[in-house]
Amino acid sequence: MSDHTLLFALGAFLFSAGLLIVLTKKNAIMILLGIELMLNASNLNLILFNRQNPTTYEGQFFALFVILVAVCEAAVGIAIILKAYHYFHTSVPDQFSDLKERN
Amino acid sequence: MTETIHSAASLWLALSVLTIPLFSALVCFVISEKFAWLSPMVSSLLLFITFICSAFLFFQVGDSHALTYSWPWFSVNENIIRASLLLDKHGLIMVMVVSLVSFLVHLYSIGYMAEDQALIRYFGMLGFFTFAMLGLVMSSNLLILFCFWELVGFSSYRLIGHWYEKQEAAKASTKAFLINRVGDLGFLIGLMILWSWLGNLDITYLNLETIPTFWLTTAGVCIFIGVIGKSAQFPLFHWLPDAMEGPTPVSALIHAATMVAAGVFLLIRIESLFTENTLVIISVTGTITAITGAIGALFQYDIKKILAYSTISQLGFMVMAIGAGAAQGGFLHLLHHAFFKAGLFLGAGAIIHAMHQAYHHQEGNVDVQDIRNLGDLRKKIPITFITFMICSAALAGLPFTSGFVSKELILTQMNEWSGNAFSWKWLVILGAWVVTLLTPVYTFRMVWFIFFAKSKHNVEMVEVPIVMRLSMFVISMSSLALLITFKPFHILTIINVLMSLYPNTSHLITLLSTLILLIALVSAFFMYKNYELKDQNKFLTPNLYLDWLSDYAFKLVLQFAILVHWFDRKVIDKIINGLTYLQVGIAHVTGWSDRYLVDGVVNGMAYSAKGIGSVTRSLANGKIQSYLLWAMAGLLIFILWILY
Amino acid sequence: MRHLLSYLIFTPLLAAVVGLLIPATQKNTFRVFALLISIIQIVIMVLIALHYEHHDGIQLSERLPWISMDLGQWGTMKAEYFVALDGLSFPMVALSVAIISIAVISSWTIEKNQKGYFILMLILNGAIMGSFCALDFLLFYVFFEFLLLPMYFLIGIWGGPRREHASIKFFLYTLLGSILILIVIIALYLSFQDPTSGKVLVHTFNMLHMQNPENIIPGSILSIDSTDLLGPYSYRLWAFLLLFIGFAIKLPAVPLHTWLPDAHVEAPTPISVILAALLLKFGAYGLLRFAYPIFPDGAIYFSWLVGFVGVVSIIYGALNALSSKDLKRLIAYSSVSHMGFVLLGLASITVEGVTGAVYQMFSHGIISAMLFLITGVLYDRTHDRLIANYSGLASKMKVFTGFVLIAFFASLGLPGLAGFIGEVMILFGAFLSQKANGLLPIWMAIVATFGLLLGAGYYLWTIQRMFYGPFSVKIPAAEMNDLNHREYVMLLPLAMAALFFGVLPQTLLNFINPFAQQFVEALFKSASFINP
Amino acid sequence: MNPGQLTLYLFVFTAIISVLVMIFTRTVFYAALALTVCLISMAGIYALLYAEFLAITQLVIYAGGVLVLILFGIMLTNRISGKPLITESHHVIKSAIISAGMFLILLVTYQKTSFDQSQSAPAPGNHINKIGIELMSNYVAPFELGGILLLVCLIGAALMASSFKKNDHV
Repeated sequence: MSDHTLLFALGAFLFSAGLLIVLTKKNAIMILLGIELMLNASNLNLILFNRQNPTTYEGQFFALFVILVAVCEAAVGIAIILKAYHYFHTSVPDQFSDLKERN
Repeated sequence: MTETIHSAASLWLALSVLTIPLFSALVCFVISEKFAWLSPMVSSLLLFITFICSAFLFFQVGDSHALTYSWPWFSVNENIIRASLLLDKHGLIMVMVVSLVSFLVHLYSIGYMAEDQALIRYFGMLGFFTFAMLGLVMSSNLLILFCFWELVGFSSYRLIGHWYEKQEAAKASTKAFLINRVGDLGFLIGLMILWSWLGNLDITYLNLETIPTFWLTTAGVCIFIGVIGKSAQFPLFHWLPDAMEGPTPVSALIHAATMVAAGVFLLIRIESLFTENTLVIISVTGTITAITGAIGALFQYDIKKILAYSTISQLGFMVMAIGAGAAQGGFLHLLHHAFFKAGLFLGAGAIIHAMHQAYHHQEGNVDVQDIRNLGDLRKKIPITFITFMICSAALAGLPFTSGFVSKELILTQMNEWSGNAFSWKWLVILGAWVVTLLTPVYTFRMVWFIFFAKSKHNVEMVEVPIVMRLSMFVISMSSLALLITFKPFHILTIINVLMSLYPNTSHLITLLSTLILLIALVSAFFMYKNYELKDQNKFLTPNLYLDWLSDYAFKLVLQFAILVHWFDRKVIDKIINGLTYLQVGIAHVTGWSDRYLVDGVVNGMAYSAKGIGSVTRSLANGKIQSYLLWAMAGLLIFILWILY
Repeated sequence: MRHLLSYLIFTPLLAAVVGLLIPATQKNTFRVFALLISIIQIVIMVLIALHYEHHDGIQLSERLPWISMDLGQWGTMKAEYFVALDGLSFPMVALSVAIISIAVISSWTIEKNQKGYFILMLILNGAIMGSFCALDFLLFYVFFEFLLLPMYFLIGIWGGPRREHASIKFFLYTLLGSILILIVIIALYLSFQDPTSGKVLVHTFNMLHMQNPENIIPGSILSIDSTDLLGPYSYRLWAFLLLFIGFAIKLPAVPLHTWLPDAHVEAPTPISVILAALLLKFGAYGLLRFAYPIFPDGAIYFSWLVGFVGVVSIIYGALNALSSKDLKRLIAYSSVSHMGFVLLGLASITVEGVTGAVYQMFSHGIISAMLFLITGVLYDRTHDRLIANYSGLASKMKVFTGFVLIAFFASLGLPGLAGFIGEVMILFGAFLSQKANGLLPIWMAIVATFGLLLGAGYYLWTIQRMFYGPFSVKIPAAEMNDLNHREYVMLLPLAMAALFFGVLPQTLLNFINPFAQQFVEALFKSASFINP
Repeated sequence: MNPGQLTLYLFVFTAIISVLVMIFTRTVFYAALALTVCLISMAGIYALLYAEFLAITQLVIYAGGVLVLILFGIMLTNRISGKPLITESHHVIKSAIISAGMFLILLVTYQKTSFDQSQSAPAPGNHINKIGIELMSNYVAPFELGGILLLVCLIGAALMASSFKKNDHV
């Protein structure tokens, strides 16, 4: 198994793990963490793809912008979670809608 | 020049014959409730005019060649369907019979229905029926004929259900229409075959050489299925006894004289269409019907039911005659039967009416149609008795009545048809003889128990109103062979034409049939002289089996329908919902991001919860992550599908 | 006079904008306003009828550039505002004008939020006219989607107790159909060019160009000589299938019909009327206008399937109607059955079948409108639609029973009423098909005739149960009065029309015949161009 | 096995372990810390793959900025109870199946894709330098757009998080 294959496998593993976290964890912050993990897995892939054509930096740039967007997403996500927490006194999204019914 | 005037005049006459009954129906429907009492008079008068017109038309056209008139009705694929009138000998005689019987029934109904609440509807539908029946008889395009064919069925449906508040009447009317519809489907399929091969449905222009024999036979059989339905042939006759729930004059007009005879008339009209094989089917069906009907009539107790079975038997006899090459005899019998059977029904109606009047003041509920409750009426209502006797004699085929003449003719022609060598045809002939034997027996039984046997109930009775007596008288007179066969009246065209239908009958057959008649009457006399009528023997009612069969079929269809409905609600709906599930899932993913990112939590929650509604909540239990889960599952499947 | 069609389409849309300006407190103004617009439309329709000539081409056409976008190396995208009438759309537009007027009269009793209701009705009105007139596929699609939205709200807000369920279901189903159609529209867009544009590649949505297979761009996804297969079929056949499924949902054909009974049962009466009389026609209209002419090869290849779906719909719908306990559901299923006839006639691709299909679309519009108005009359009195709760209505409501008889018998195909002509021609066409072009087997026509028998069965049984027998209504405090004047005014014109088009079919066939002949001829011509 | 490879394996191992911790821990705080570890080891992997600029960005922005932000978030949502924030799991089995399916699909796809292995050795040199030039020339438009996006996010997040008092109607 070459290093490349190993790293691809790592990317796949990270992505699946992120997906698992997003799907299973009830807390919104955990979901956010899972999303970050998935984004990172894709970054790893992008960099690996870039190695196929090392004279340009397309993959790296792509990864860079992914990081950029991820940062924005994290910031806004946390803001929303805080807001929601303030409103519902919980950070578990399933309970948001349940509370809504009562209003 | 004279020819043109001649045909123009007959065109106008034909059109007025056709439209006056329709006009009568319109008048009845338009007239206000306040003047409802006018409608019987007006429509009877209009029908009388119709009869006069048809008589004029008959004399105008007379024995000359057939006239046709046509107008384009609609066109499709460059084939024009033409609404066309065909005025030929058979048709014109039929027109006369229909308008005469219809007029007499109208007249009779003035008395019979005097106390009815829905006179307008009754006379309106009678007028409409007459229009449809005349249209059926005169039209020469099979599609138009089919239209009128269905329309007479419709008016029959309405008239059977005239007293729709009685459940039996309501059921009987539905049954009659549905069973007729079964036959009509056959007719329609026959028309489809003809259309696909010929592109034309006009009887006078059918070019039968272009159509293969197989399809011609199939088309003939299919159209004959229509006749089976309408003319109450085996196995679709069980609607007719039930149809007796309608008012008696209606039974006389529709279910004895005209509508049920329309099938027989159609067979004569499209005789050229029938191949050898079709004729076999026709004659065998006719024989079975004739015998079954006669047996059925032997064991009934309701006057109208006896007459209904007798009608079935007689119609079967005619159909058998046509199938067995005795088309002329069949047609003649059709005409005679129209009169004597209508006369019998009117007589039965008069008995019922008179009994009703008599029991009106008495306690208790007696079924006045049951022959066990009748008896000894000959002195109480003598005029009814006489007319009823004449018509019964014609039905039984006594000499010097019209029934005798046509029966002889049929038997003679069938004898020629069967040939000398033994074949299946002999069975048909045997059937014909059995029917000629059975008919006098059940006729005698009916007459005996109504007019001669000892009555259980002793009531004062009065003769029915004059209008009823008048129409009964006229109609029974026309059943006397003297009027038809009396030579001195030869000068009249009508007799000329009718005479042309009578070829010489064989003396041997006349002798034989008279002998059989005598045997039948004598044996019936001794059989019924001291006979006590007991409870009805249900097993000898052919209706029972067919009713059972058709009820069973209906229940089967209904159960199947319920099953299908269940399937529809539980399976198809669910599957289709499942198919849209993916769509819903995707919608929820967007809804999820919508809730989190776009709308903001506070306002977004309220909106999307409202918008998505209760159903979707139950569909996907409200958990965002489960939507996501299913969406991912869908995505995985999609990827797998795309990749491999 | 040249812009009659535009007047017809945009009068109600403009009126909707004007209606927004009227304050919502002016309650009864809106219905008078909507009725006024309908009357104006009737006048325009009469003018159109006077200008219409009976031939097989399009007429009263208006063409304006709408979208024209230069996409560089991908050519130019061009969509037009192209409206016109031909023998297919004329009857449909006339029917729409009449039915919408009657629906407005039927809406007279609406109390809840009149402003919203009538403005949505006006939008619906304009969108229906637009989609029947449009000859540009994109324009049709836009109008058609535009039409679903007011429908969704009209069911969802003014409907019965389970209205949300019904409206969501309606919307999702028809949306699914629309997506399938949209996919094909994109593929068509990529594959057709405007022949008038010379050397420049101009992608077009124009129906007249799309009907001609010579305008297919060689090598494109739907090109004739493409041998690419996706699964068992080529892309062209798939495109036809997608269109067929998309329009079959709207038709609706079994097994994609389940939205219809729910939507009908919950919708208010006027909306049921529009839904049954007009919206269902878009399924058949779409097949006749788009699917068949653009993909004649698919039409011929899948004719067996289309015919089979038609026959199954006929029998299946009728059986479901037979076992329905709810009157409105019964009528909804009978619509499935009757639209199955349209499908069968279409599948036969004979002149008889196509003529019959168009005629059936028209007559079903009249008859189903009448049937739903009839259930509305009962529902107004008792708020109950269960058949078992009524008995002997004939003795209390005489005039009403008369109309019921006309509607029921017209629907079960009694000659002399409008339903008969269409069904008979469809059956003739379906039967003829095997001999004429070998597409449909004979048994289909024969099985379809049983639909007529079942139709008679469920209608007569309903009459027997509801109208015959001794009078009793199992709903307390229900006054069973006979028709009032408003109901009379709604039902009478429809009954007259049912009678008129049953007795004098040629008045309508003058429009349909040239279309049907040209349709079948052109279809086989371009089919032979595609598969020489 | 040269030292470079050994380091790589070490980073990979750390990443996997930390992700497993993320999956199995119930405390959100630990999960966040594990993610930090994971991201740092990823940064190491980036560096070994000759993407030094990205590695640094990863360290600074992710491990530094984002994780701190998230930790703040955890603490803020936790301030009332004071107990550690515990998260529950649901749909475990279904999700595990789907994730495993995704993993397998990705693996199989990699396996089937033929990568060109010949050019995998990049030219030595100052990559950061070149990236800077590229960023200011070819990629300037996305770069600027990214800046605007960040600004918008910053303002939006600040607004959203700071308006507690005004909307306080619970």
